[in-house]
Amino acid sequence: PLPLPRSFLLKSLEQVRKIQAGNSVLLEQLCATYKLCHPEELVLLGHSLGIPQASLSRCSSQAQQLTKCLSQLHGGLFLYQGLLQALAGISPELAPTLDALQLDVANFATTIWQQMESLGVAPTVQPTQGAMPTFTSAFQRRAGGVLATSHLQRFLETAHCALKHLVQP
Amino acid sequence: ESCGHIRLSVPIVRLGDPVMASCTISPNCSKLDQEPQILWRLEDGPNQPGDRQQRLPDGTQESIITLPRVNLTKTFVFCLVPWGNSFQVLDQAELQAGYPPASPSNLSCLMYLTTNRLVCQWEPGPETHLPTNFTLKSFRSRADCQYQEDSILDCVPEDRQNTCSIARKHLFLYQNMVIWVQAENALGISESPKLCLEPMDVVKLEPPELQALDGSRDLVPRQPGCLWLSWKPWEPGRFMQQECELRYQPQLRGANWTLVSHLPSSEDQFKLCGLHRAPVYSLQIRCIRSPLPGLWSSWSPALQLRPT
Amino acid sequence: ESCGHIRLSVPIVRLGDPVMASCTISPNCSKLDQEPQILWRLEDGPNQPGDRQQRLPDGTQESIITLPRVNLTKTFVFCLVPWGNSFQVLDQAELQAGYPPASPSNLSCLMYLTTNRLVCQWEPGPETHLPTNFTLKSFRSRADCQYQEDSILDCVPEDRQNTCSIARKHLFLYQNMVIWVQAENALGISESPKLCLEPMDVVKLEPPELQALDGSRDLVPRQPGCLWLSWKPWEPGRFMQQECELRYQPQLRGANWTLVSHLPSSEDQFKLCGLHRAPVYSLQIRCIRSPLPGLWSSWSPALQLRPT
Repeated sequence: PLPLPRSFLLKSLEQVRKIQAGNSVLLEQLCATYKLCHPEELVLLGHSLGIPQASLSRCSSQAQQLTKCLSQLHGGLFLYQGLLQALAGISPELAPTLDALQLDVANFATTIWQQMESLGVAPTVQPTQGAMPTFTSAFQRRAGGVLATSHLQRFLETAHCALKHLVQP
Repeated sequence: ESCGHIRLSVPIVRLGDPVMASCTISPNCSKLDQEPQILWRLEDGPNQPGDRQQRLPDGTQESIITLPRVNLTKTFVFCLVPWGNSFQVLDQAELQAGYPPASPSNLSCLMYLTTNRLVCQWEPGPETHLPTNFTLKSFRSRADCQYQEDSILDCVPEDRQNTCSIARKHLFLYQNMVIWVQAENALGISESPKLCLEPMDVVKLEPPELQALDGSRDLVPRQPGCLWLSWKPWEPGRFMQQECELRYQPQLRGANWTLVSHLPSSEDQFKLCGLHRAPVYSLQIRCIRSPLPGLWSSWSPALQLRPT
Repeated sequence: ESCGHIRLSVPIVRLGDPVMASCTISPNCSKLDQEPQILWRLEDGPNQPGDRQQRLPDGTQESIITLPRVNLTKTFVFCLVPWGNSFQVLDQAELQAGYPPASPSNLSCLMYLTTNRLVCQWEPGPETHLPTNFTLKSFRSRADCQYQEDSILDCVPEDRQNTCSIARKHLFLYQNMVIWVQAENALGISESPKLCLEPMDVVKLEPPELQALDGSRDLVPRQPGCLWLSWKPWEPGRFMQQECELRYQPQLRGANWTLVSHLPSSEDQFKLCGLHRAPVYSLQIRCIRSPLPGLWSSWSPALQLRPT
């Protein structure tokens, strides 16, 4: 398989942990500030708002095709970066956490993209952001925030396993 | 299309007052079964049904609930429907409660000659639990504040400060102005009583510096039981004619102050006699703008002296 | 119409360099007699004639003076003419002198996880006596800083500070960047050597908090000459894989530190044995990002413990 440099894998693992830390702080703040503590109660709203979820099917350890896994990882990060941007203006208290998280996700997406470029497996054209959900009320933006961050948490757990697997095959 | 929508009879209510909320579910909310039971939740309390639920002519389901007494300053109100063996939140509204602002009180202002600013402070009154904006308002006036001339720029205090300072360029130092504080929040507006003042009449005057004349250099005749003093007015206030008073007291338990009034604001050689020789005396001076109206300065730091 | 006008060959000059000045008096300067003797004065020095004075074709009188060595950082140059039994100043020019900036040195940067800012500091070099602007410049780069990608916003330090901090939104934490300081004044520009760094490789890491395990709650077997410790990584840096080292020393004159290396960054129960029972021991811990590159944290505050 493709030779992934150890420093890339270690940096990626560190970035996953950094984003997970920021993400759980945001989840805690959404719960504490708005009493929105149960993402499972917002599934219906999520469908009507069209909150997307990113898949990492190609990164599960059995069927690991590295190039497709990297591409899915980048695509997912790129999606969540856009989603977190759409949540901007959620509230002044949460803005610092949200901004830092969005920058960390963007930086991690760049790390992956640059590695794909170094391996010569990066698509020639950078992906463009798809349509993002629009929020017509403060509640929808907060609920969207809870859903996006809980989806991102699951996405990161899968990514962490995949990268862990790559570091110690 | 969002399925549920909460409407509050009023988003901000007086603490203890009732409030009514309605949650409507549009008929074209595809994922729900036809007439779902609409439930309510306050903060992280239990899910409870509304007072009554009805089907509106257009097929909309509406549940109404009345909260008899709102006793939290901030309450999240959720509208939910059963969903499998759990619930789905359709909408959330934020109910705020507090009090209209009481009239701000004890408004007082001082003019600072060093910063050239008129600084006013006040007491905001009891906590309203709501975002309340305080504004120091003023206008220039003539003939002891009966008529309003041009108003002066509103002074908005820094965050949560109960003080505001008006810059020199907005002030007419020797003309009356009417000044008051306005407090406003979602439940009402209130005003402090109005002050009528001339900035130069409320100057924060600093006392002169009291100095002992050096008796040794026989500049001054040595007389038993006497002290020689000098003082000069505080530099920034020098242009103001002032009158001063001196107080002195032997450092003995239970001793009283003796007061010497109507002294000039500048004195090169002032003889104070009739003092007992033994004890050390504490002396202080303070001044007031005079004959024009003004405020007493604080007492100067005490000078400790032993009479000759 | 202004009678006299001074021109300097250069308004800002290197200390010790010469400068030439000319003062011209226009013919239609009515109040003066025809060919007045033009005089010069530096600061509050004597009035002195120029090196030479001549009448230009258009009737203008011009006096030229050369100052061989400017040795004041600021010199006022006056052009005067005799006037009755005194003199009249016709024009004044300000001559500044100093040095071009030396290259700023000792540039170093630290990434602060709490404020999410990259803070750099440098030494400005000797005093230039002239207004000198320092700017922290940087651009993103790949493959150990060989190529320049998009440049990052210039960071302009607060007044006269030799430090500047770049906000998180301008940083790519896991990508190389080239960073240097530029100094500029009227006499020249200079640059510090360039640094090539990745912000996350220069994180200012704080040490863990070292705690003694409470031996009494027989949570840990009591063994003579042993100590039980626990530590947790500094919260903001928890996501970084770290390696730590512990040092301990009996509080005896001349005692040396003993070092225990390659410890994990989190430890619930760490047994340290082989200690003498009598004295109190000082223990400290520090960590470094590992295996990825990083900087050692400072040593934690010392823990004083007496072995069981």
